Amino acid sequence: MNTKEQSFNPRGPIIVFSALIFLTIATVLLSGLDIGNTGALLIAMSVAAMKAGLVLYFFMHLNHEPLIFKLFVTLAFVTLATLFLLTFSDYAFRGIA
Amino acid sequence: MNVNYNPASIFAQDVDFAFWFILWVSLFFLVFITGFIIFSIIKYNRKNNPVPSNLHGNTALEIVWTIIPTILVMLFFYFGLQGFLKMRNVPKDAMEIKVDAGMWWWKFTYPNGLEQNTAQGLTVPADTPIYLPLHSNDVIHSFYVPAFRVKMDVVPKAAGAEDNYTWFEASQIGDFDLFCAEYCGLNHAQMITKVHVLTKPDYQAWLDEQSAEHLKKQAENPGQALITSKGCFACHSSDGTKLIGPSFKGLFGKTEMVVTNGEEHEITVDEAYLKTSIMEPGKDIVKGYQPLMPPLPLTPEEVMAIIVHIKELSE
Amino acid sequence: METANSTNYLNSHTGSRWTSGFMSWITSTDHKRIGVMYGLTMFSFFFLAVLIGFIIKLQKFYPAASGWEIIPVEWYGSFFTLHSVIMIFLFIVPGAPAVLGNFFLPLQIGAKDVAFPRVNLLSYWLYLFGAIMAVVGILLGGADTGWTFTPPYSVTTRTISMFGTQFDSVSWMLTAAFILGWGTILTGINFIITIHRMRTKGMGYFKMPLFSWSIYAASWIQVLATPVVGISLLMIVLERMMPVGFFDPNKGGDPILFQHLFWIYSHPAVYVMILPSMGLVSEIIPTNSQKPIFGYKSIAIASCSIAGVGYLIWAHHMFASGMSDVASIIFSFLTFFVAIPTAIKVFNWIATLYKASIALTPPMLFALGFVFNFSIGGLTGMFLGSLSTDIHLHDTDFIVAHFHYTMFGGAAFGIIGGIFHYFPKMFGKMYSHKLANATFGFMFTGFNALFIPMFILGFYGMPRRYHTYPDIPLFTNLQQASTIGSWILVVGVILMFITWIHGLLKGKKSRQENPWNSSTLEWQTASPPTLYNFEEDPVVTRHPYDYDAFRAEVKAGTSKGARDE
Amino acid sequence: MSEQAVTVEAFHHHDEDGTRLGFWLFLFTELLLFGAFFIVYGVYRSAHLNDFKIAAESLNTGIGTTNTIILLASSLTMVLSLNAIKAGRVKLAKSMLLITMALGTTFLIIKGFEWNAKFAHHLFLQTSAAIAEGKGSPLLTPGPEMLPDGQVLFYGLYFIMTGTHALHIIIGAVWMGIVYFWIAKGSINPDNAGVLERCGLYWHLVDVIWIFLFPLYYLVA
Ligand code: HEA
Ligand code: HEA
Ligand code: HEC
Ligand code: CUA
Ligand SMILES: [Cu+2]
Repeated sequence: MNTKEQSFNPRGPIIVFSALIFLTIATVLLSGLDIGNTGALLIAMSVAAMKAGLVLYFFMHLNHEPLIFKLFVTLAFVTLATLFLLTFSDYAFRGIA
Repeated sequence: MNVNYNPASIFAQDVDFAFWFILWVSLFFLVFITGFIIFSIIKYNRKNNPVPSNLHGNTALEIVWTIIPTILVMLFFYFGLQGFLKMRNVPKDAMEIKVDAGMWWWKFTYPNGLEQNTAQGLTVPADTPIYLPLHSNDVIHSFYVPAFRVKMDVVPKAAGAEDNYTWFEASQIGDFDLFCAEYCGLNHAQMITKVHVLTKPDYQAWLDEQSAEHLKKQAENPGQALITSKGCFACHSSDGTKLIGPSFKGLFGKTEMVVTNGEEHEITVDEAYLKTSIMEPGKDIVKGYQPLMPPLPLTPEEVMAIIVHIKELSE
Repeated sequence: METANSTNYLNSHTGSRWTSGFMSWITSTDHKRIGVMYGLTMFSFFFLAVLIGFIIKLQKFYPAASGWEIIPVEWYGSFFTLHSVIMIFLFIVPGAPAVLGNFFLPLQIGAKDVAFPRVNLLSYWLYLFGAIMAVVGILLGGADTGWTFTPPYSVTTRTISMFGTQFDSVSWMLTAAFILGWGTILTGINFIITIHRMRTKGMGYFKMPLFSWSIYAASWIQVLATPVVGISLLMIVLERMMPVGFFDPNKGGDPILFQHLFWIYSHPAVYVMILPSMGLVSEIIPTNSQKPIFGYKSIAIASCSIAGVGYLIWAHHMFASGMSDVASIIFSFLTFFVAIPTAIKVFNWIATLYKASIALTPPMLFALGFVFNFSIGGLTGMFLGSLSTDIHLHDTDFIVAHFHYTMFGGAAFGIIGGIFHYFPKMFGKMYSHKLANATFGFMFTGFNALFIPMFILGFYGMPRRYHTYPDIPLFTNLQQASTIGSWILVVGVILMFITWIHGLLKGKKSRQENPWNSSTLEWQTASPPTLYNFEEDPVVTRHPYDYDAFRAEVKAGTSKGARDE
Repeated sequence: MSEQAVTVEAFHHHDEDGTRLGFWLFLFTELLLFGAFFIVYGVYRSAHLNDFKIAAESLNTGIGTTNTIILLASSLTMVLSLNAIKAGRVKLAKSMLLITMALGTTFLIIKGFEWNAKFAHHLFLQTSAAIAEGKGSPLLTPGPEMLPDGQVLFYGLYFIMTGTHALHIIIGAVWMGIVYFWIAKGSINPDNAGVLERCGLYWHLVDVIWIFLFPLYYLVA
């Protein structure tokens, strides 16, 4: 933890923040479009994923962390995605309502 | 005697084939493993073999015992799949018998409207595919006939959702146990009945007779018919015996202690009370009993018919 | 050795305010003390659960038609719930990691403690609190959902108490399980970080002993799967207290969804139970063979692949639940892939025996018993993974026998073997080998006599969770055979406790560091180990199971081997 | 006995990177905990697509967007607070932390108003006991006025998921208060900012979860 050399520079975080705000407004505007369910969901979720990526990578400093942190984070998200996928191997083929 | 468990449906062959195949492979490995352990214990005992080798592994061997199990388990999968596909594909010409389950009764409804309950069992013709939509009125039950190798959970479904289903084609005449295989509370182990498999002509005769009798009963005493068909007898008797719930005999006009919202008070059984007892079973709990009675789907007319019959039992 | 003796973990304090007595134990952050505390606590609960298992078996000695009733019908549900909740959540899931993992993981990798000692203590408290809450909850209110908590039954059941109290025991028990879950999660995090950050010099990943590897794999499952079940259990509590409709068909919910969420955790959890025991067996077998374990690397990798594949196969518990046929087929297919790494392990263990120099010590007996029992348990898993056979066998006694073979004959035999293996290290005393061998004899015979008949019963269609059974001679005969087996087993259990207590009180004092002449690092400290484990940080240079090198070191005096006393 | 004193001294192990890695593992458990909720949401949304859309109409996109921006801004100030302390500017770090807390509280207040509006429309959850006494929401409990299944599920999930999220915001804000106190006391300082960093990680994760909640509830209509 060498702190003395770092100086306070808000530029980076503010750029990231602006990108996040931009994406937020974009996703709100895009949700107004009439492009069918799957399309809308897909867009909303990919924008959300981008935003989450920005927060994780910059705000949560994954960019400065050793490889092992990135591997762990990937593992966690891959696990979650797998759970979704396999659960839907049931629901996609079964009418529940 | 044990006709109960002898394979008695057209699925049995597939299931049993997969079962025995896996069993023989498993036994082979088990015997091999155990044999090798015993052999080593004797041969490489510290007395016999004080100086061990320093063997770390053998790649070729490791590959072999990765590949062989892989092939075998794929066979297990394949044989299991064969039987399963058969179980899930109902022939088009199958005869439909609706199955209803509740705590703790079964009801079988035939295409002509005839209803059979837990005490009577499920009667079917041999060599005929029977399609069974499975409907639950409360919690999950499971429809299980070991001799047919058939099992499917009976799951309460949301309005509009499809009910579970299963089907079978009995290949032997006889009586076979039908179990509830999913834990559903107190009387789970009593949720048992029989499947009676008859020859086709016998079945037709049985059906005609039952239907006629059913109609007659319904006309003569609709209340009794309802009590039978709705499964009330699982918990109530009409001869004074105390089962899970109080007996219907001598019930009308009786004074008894009931607990409402945690408070005890004395009531006299009249029509209004019976109505609430049946429609809102959780409201007044008779002292000495548990609040176990499920709400049952009955129309007001049906409730009236039942009350009339309960009155008769008290005369 | 005198200094080591006076500062061993049993008689010196570890940073807490209390220096001796009860308080110095339950406020200690020393991983060894925590391990021992877990052990003692677990056994108290475990004893209760064993007793209940025994009574359940008695209940099935005669069919109800004969008028036989040991457990009243209203209690039966609470009995098997109490039995399984204790066995699973209080004993076999946290068991091996919390007791032996805590004690020996840091020792095996040459660390002074786990990464977060205070968090470790917190885990123990969570465990203690949750455990008491669960047991008291079930006893007071008689929750009768089984350990699977399947809605809608678990939402609607208004349980009948054993003592006549009105009490929402199901919610209570579920909350307890949630708390217990956090205990396990924290332990898992602790172990992962310990392994990543605290290995001593020279201890590369592929120089770690296999028990550490198995704990590592199991810890990942605990971290990534437990939260899912935790929150699902709370959803049931919510349904009971504040109906939202998560699983309520009257509001459009789907009860089967809960089964998905439950098994997403509970299937991987079975590997949390078995992996550490597999790790223990991988320690015991080479030690008592005095020879390297066969295929070290593939066992280590197999541990991780079992954990990984274990995530993909949860719905094999649901083939008869009415989920989509596509899902059934996918999950059945994937299920078989877990058999392959497991098969690799089994073959590696027995190959280790080849050209070995085998000593049939008590731990070795349990390890070999494990291989036999677990093979039966695992191979019967093949019948269940296969679709058409599972439809027939699901929810019958066949399943009950399968999981007792894996959890009891497998996981528990492994733990017991592990305790016999590590007992002299933990307490600096040796138990009576005669008693220990007798324990194994009774347990092994009793166990097999108890559960083999249940496979047959299951095949003939005897459903599980039945208070009684139809009066059929075939059923009665098999049930009685099985019940008699349980009597033999109980003798074994009692002998086991006697052996341990006798060993603790009257056991021969042995300050030998390495009584079994084992090549791994944990045997190089004093017995019992000193406060911070090693006098100075050890440096690792060789493969953990390289017995030739180990014997050379012993000769040269750089490592400690077994000594004659 | 001097032997022992030595070993105790020797074990002053503090591994900042290890602690942070452990904290990340803890964050994964939070992620998977919400993951289970997301699975439930996903399943019921696919089953009751139209009802979900109709119910989502009743949520105010404007409020949702405002809250999203507030949370994102609080994430920014959190980062700045950490950067500031690492650069030795303790005062700036403290004020940034205060702003973060304030933004978090604003989020909660807005959420409170939103919930209140729902209550006013007879949309609320009630205990089983109260429902049995007839005090349940007529729209969300079985009865003649009950909304279609899908909408009932939507509102139930809405309350529970945003409620759980709000609980996390509260925990985060309280934690920040403690951290603030420690900075003031000096036990968190430029050379020892680990706790602030972990608090920040937690706060960002809560933000990440909201990033997914937001479109699922406010934009799907
Ligand atoms: C420690 C616990 C443990 C372990 C390790 C396992 C291991 C396995 N289990 Fe088991 N299982 C349970 C505990 C466990 N199980 C429990 C508790 C339940 C019931 C829960 C309940 O409903 O209450 C259950 C239920 C259960 C079911 C659901 C049954 C049903 O309800 O319908 C299934 C279905 O597929 C299954 C499969 C398997 C498989 C494929 C393995 C595999 O991992 C096994 C792999 C092992 C081997 C294959 C043997 C070793 C290998 C050889 C000897 C080499 C030769 C092998 C071949 C050629 C194949 N198990
Ligand atoms: C680890 C898990 C475990 C263990 C050890 C046991 C042990 C026993 N079980 Fe249990 N059982 C379960 C887990 C376990 N059970 C579960 C999950 C269920 C399902 C319930 C449900 O349906 O929800 C079940 C259900 C179950 C049933 C079926 C009930 C029914 O469906 O109606 C029966 C019936 O015979 C039974 C019997 C027994 C008996 C006789 C014993 C014992 O008497 C055997 C004697 C025990 C020993 C000899 C102990 C060995 C010693 C150790 C393990 C020490 C380990 C050391 C340390 C902690 C350090 N059990
Ligand atoms: C699951 C078991 C069960 C079933 C099925 C069941 N009941 Fe009951 N019933 C009970 C129990 C237990 C009680 C006593 C507790 C109470 O009052 O709720 C009871 C009470 C009653 C009472 C009040 C008796 C008294 O002494 O005051 C009536 C009337 C009644 N049931 C009618 C019916 C009818 C009609 C049916 C079928 C349509 C039925 N029950 C089905 C369990 C059952
Ligand atoms: Cu119905 Cu069990
Ligand atoms: Cu499983």
